[in-house]
Order: sequence, then C-alpha cells, then structure tokens
Amino acid sequence: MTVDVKFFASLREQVGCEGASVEIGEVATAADVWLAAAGGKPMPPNVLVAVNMEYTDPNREVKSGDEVAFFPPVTGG
Amino acid sequence: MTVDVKFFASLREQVGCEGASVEIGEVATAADVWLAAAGGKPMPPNVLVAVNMEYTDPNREVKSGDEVAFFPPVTGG
Amino acid sequence: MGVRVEIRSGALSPWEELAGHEQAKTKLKGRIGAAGVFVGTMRDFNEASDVTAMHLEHYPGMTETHLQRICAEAGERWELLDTLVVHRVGDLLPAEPIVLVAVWSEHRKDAFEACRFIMEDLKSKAPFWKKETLTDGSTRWVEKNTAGY
Amino acid sequence: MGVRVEIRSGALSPWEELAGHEQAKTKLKGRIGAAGVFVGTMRDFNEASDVTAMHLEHYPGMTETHLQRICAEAGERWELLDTLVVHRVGDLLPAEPIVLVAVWSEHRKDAFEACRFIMEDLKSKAPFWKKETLTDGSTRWVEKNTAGY
Repeated sequence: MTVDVKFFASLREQVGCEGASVEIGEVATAADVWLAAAGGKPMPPNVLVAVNMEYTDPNREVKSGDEVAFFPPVTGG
Repeated sequence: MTVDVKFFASLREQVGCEGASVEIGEVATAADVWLAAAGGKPMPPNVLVAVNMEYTDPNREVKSGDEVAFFPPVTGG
Repeated sequence: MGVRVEIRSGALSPWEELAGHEQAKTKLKGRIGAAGVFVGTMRDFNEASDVTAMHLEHYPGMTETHLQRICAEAGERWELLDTLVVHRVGDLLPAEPIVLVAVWSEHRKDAFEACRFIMEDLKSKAPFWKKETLTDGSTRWVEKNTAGY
Repeated sequence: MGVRVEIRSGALSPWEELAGHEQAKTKLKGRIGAAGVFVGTMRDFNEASDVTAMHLEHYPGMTETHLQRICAEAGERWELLDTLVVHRVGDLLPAEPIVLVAVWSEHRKDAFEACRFIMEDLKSKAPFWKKETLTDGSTRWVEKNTAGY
C-alpha cells in the first residue's frame, strides 16, 4: 500500500525531506513508515507522530492512503 | 477628641449620613465611634471598618483626627 | 516595574486603552513575552432581574491606595514588567466595561497568575459599591460579589 | 458558543483585533460579563542569546483542527460565550505579537480558566515550531516550550 509521509521543522532538516509517497507492506505501523521513509535513520525518542492529523503513537497501524506525519516537540505560542 | 466619620453606599443610606465630625472620649474604639455617629443604630455584623483608609477591626483604638470609615461588603469589578 | 492605577468617571475602551498604554512603553519593547488581560463588563441581567443602569461608588483616596498596594504585592509575588488597572465609577449602562486589569511579563505564568490575583483582590477588597437600576425604575445595592475561584 | 481560529502570516495587532471582533458580536451585547485575554509576544532574548528574527512553521490543516478542538473542549468545560484564537506563522521580528487568545463569558472564573487552558494546550500540543535567528546570523530551532504551571 501507499501512504503519504510528512516531516516538519528540525526533523525535516535532519531527514532532508519534506514529504514523500511511500510504498510499504500491507501491515505496517507508523514506526515502520518512519523506517521506510527516513532513509534508515532511527526515530529520535521525542518525535511526535500524527496519522491523518491526529496524534497517535508509533505502534499505531496505518492504512492505505493515510497521511503519516513526524515532528519534533511543538514550540508555538 | 474629635474624629472624622464616613459612611458609604447602602450604609450611608441606612444611617442617613455621609460623613460627620464626632466628639468622643479620649479612649475609644472604632466600634465606639460607630455608636456615637450612627444615632444609636447597632452596627450590622458584615460592616467593614477602615481607619485612615486602612482596613481594621472594630476593636481598634482610634486617635484624635483619625478618619474612621464604615461600609458594606465591596462589590466592584 | 511600572504600575498605573486609574479611577475614571468617563468612558473606558479597554482595547484602545491597552494600545495607547503599550505604545508609550518603548523601554519594554522586545522584553515583554506575555500580557494577561481581564475586562469586566456590565451585564443587562443580574440575580434574576433585568438591569438597565448602574451607579458605581468608591472611597476616594482609599480605593486608589488599595489598588496600588494590590499591584505592588503582585509585583513582589511574580516577575512583572508592567501593570495597569483602570476602574470606572459613576453612571454606567449595560455592555460598558467596568474594569480593566492588564499585566505584562517575560513569561506567561506570571502574567496569568498576577492578573487573576489582582482581579480577585480587587473584587473582594477594593472599596467600590454597585447600585443597580431595574426595568421598573427601582434601585438596589448589589449585596456581595461572587467568588472567583 | 462562537469559536474563531485563525492562522495568519500577516501582522497581528491584538487590541485592534479584539475591538473589531467584539464590534461584530452584537448579539452578545449586555450578556458578556468577563473577557480573559492572553497575548504572547516575541522577545529579543531567549536562552542566553539575543534573537533578531524568528520563523514560525506549522502543519497546515492539523494546526487549525487541533486549535478548534482545544476551543471546543474549553467550551465543554467552562460556560463560554465566545472564543478567539489568532496565531502568527512565517517571519516575525522582536516585539511582534505571536498569539492572541481571548475568551468571553458571563462570569470571570470561566474567562480566566478557559483562557489559560487554551493557551497551555496550544503551547504543549498545537503543531507550531519556532526557528530563531541570532545576532551573528546563525539559526536554531527552539527545542521545547517552558512549562506554564
């Protein structure tokens, strides 16, 4: 299946990629998506994960067409 | 000695007096000032007392020239 | 830390007041990280009655002194850069602002907590009294303020 | 209860914004008793360095949805009449407002608590990221927000 991946802020710079369409096996978690999309870099421990713009944890299973986003701790306001 | 007495808000209307100069014995408390100034009306239990614009309690002794104010619970803001 | 306290018998437009107050504070430019603001406004309804007008009385001298002291105490308890309190007295109509409390600080915790502290102390201790006029023209003194916590 | 959330790349003048927002709310006239407001402003100093500029990034779509949800949750927990959140993105200079949170209610407890709740949730969960430019021209991502309680 295919999922859309997005990286934000310092993580986008570290991974060197803003977004990508990633081909992955039928059963995959958000963490698996990271591995497929981040070029082998291990996921830093404080990374936040959102699937379809909702916070979730890395073990959440993703579905075809999901938008999976990875970003560092937020610093707005 | 002489003290200046002030009444505010609903208390001013109840006592029927805004302010007065009151002649009283040399040793007197704020409560004594009330009795001398309020025409014999007992002091309602929720009355607030200020001497020289500082909150105090009715048993506080007053000095000649003090400004003694009585008023109901405050309702500003 | 700056403190400005004003008892005002004329109109109060809180947002204009804040814009003007901030504009004059050129020395604080770039240092302020947070502003906490409270505006209390006259409602047209109180304790099961329609209210058409209000008269606000205060104790000239003591009210100002007490508000200055509240602000000074807030400045001791929190890290504040500036404080503004403006309170109406005299005749008011529904929807008119009664009180403005504004606190500026580097960090938000100080602004939030000091603003609320000043407002709660003002409500419970500053010598102001409200007299309401009801629809039938009768008047009544507001007996006490509601608790804020 | 009304809720307006806006992510804005242009300038934010919080007091003008509030004056304009209130003016449009004619239905709430006379019902509002309290407004609680917070303004977060860019400082020229952070973590022992002078900061000359800032870039604010967000996650278009998720940020707006998340802020709407915070405001809806505040509306369930407190009695609110209206809520406004405006947050800057893009390039900012020191002394420019970053965020405005305003809450209107009948009673002050709701305005104070809901305003702070929205602001704390925004700080800890809304997807925004700050990148600072320092005096020597170098840039750095702000790593985390300070705790607000």
